[in-house]
Amino acid sequence: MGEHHTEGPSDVEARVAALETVLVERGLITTDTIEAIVQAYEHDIGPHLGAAVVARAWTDPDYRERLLADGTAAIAELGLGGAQGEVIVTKANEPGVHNVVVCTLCSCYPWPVLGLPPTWYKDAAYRSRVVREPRAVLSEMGLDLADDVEIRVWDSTAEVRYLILPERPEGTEELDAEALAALVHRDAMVGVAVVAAP
Amino acid sequence: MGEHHTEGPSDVEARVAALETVLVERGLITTDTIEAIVQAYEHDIGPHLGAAVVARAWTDPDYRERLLADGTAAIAELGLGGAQGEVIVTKANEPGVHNVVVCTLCSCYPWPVLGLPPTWYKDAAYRSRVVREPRAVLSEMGLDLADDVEIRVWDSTAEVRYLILPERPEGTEELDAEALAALVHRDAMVGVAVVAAP
Amino acid sequence: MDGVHDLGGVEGFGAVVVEADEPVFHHDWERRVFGCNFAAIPGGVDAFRHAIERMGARAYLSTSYYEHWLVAIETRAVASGIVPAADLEAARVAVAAGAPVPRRDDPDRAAAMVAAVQTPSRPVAGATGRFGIGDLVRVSRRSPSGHTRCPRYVRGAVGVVDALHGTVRLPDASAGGREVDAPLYGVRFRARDLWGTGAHQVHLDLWEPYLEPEPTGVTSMGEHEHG
Amino acid sequence: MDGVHDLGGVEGFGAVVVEADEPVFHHDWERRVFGCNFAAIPGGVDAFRHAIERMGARAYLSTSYYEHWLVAIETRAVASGIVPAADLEAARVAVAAGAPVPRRDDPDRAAAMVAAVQTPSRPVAGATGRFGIGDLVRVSRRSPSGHTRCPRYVRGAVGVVDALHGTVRLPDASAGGREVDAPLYGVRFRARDLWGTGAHQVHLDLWEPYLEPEPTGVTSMGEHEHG
Repeated sequence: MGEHHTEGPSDVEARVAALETVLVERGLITTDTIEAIVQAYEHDIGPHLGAAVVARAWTDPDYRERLLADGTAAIAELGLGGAQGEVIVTKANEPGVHNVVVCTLCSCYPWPVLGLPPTWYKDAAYRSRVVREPRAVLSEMGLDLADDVEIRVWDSTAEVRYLILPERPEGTEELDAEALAALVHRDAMVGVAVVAAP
Repeated sequence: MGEHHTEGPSDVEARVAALETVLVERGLITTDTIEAIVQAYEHDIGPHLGAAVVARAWTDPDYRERLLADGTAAIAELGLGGAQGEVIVTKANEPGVHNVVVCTLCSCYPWPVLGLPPTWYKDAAYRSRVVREPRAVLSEMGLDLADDVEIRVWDSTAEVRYLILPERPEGTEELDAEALAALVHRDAMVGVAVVAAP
Repeated sequence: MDGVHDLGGVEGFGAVVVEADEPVFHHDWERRVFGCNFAAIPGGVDAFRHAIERMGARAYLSTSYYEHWLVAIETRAVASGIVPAADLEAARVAVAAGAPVPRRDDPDRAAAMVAAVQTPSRPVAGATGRFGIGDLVRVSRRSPSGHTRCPRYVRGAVGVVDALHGTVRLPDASAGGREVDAPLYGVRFRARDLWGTGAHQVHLDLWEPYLEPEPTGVTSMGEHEHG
Repeated sequence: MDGVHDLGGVEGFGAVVVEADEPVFHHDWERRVFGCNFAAIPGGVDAFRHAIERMGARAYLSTSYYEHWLVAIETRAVASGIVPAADLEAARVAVAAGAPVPRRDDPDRAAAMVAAVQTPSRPVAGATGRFGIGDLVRVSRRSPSGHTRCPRYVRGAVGVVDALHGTVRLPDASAGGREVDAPLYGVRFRARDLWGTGAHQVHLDLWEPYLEPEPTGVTSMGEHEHG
């Protein structure tokens, strides 16, 4: 280490620009494809899509049943699916059972319903710890589970992606699916949080 | 990372000087103890001591037997032993069997007979690889073992320290113990080399 | 390979740090790397991951997620032969000296890609394999030096099959360009069978070649209560 | 703890780099750190090692051997209460501003220390434990968050006892200041029982609490040929 500078952003920026240059020059991608894809994942594909799935399941018992039996197909009913969500399995939280998702080997995440993962999901601390001491990790992240709640950790080691169906909070009987969806946030669908009543 | 400097030697030097200051001020150590200890390990305690043990074993079959039965006691016969060598076990290379020593968890090494370990012994590459692919590691380090040689790797996970007794090379029948000791080098007593004929 | 990317259960990474109101990307170069990954480069996701795994332990832990992606795309582009390493380096030198990145557009192609990534697939699950729901399995200790999706922390551990995912491309093979299919199972482990302690369960999806049948009954970890 | 210091079998660290004619120390500060470790600080070698293990994964892999020692000595000096952290920091600031390191000598004490480190000990091996030479043992999967000398790469693996080292202080306890003795065994493993492949043997010294009895006979890895 010593006085040697670590590789800084400017080096990385040059490498990225060089990569884009050679890929575009060879016709392997176009500039507007790069920009349209970024636009899609930055603005269109995000946790509001998963929230719509959850709200539908909360308000439609038949849909909930289909979602838990074949997540991919039930999610496709809403027109959702695609890259990094070729197979989606949904696991329901229920009284006494809490589910939480991780990818210890890289950062697999159900893009079509949650968008791109947050940094903490990709970092070593979460990936290393949640399979070993999920209760401590969840508590640090603000979710204190009762001692008698069984925690099930889903490590995404294959191309199956996991979506957690949170419990519907009390006092939301009067809300419609749209209002319910507004309550559902990313962390609850990864399983590091629950959905609070409004 | 980015533009941030990694901690350089000057920071480390200041921390070391501060540590020495507080330890000396409190009488927990004296300056001449630091210097005498460094002097001892830099000049007096080194692989020439282990070489004397090996040469004795090569020239005295009874000693060899005692060395392999109770290394600590046999080595103490030569006045050797002490810190990081409270228990020393000697393993003999022989036709068809080659032994090699590592410490995967830190860098345990038989100081009283070999002195302080070289950097490669302490580095991650050797520590990680030699328990998994010893033949490849030894080959990279210049020791190509025949396919039918059984390799035994000794991982120093407790306070037992391992000294390898190399095979006496051919053509050394006329040499006395002192001349033999001059042939024996550190790497052969760790097991990453053999002793060549003069 | 048993690299440092295989993080399950490794201690010493501190607290989980959550950034409030985190943006999707933090730097514009991250956007460009992300987009470049949709280029028509041979080699699938397994080759992508294996390229990252081979970065080297210290490099992996000292660089960010999208720097890993950059390495993966560079590695695949060069390894596949479609971009000579010298061309990439020449472009880097040119860019560093101020050369602009060329712009080429094709609106139909861009729209098609955006549609493709949002098109649900309906994979046909193939035949399943030798294990059924409720079967006990022991994860092989096999530790391949190539790509694998069998993490170290379950090696040698006993679990119970609780999902049949059909027959799926085996990453160990496809990372190297070979096409081998194998049954994929969901396997449930008790934390105490992994770490000796803990009341939780850990579920992994594991391919049949990672698994060995385990006789039902008493093991060294105590009687199985999986069923 | 299962930190990155537990390197056995981890891939991604490249080639073994050998420095020709390497000196014992590369920098004078390394000499001083080495010498300072002979100060009268409470806490033995296990506390020393555990302090290094708790450095943090990235710090461990990005700093040198004697920087690890520096951390260990600082940590033990502060944790034992004999050097307040504030005093250490004040000394660092003073030294960085040019303050000289004080010199105090005591030739008798120096000579005694040099003699002590070269005085052979004759440890009395205590009673041995439940296992005998030739017994099959399976390493526990227990993965303590504190200090341990049971590496990850043998957890859950089956080996054969081939040395009885008597009863020895258990590092898992002594790193935290507790004194617990336990039988220590030499245990031989076949490489293929660790990694699924390889013709070599790996020997470790393991304390009885790390081990469970394993019935002789056929296991999932095939028939044992250890005996």
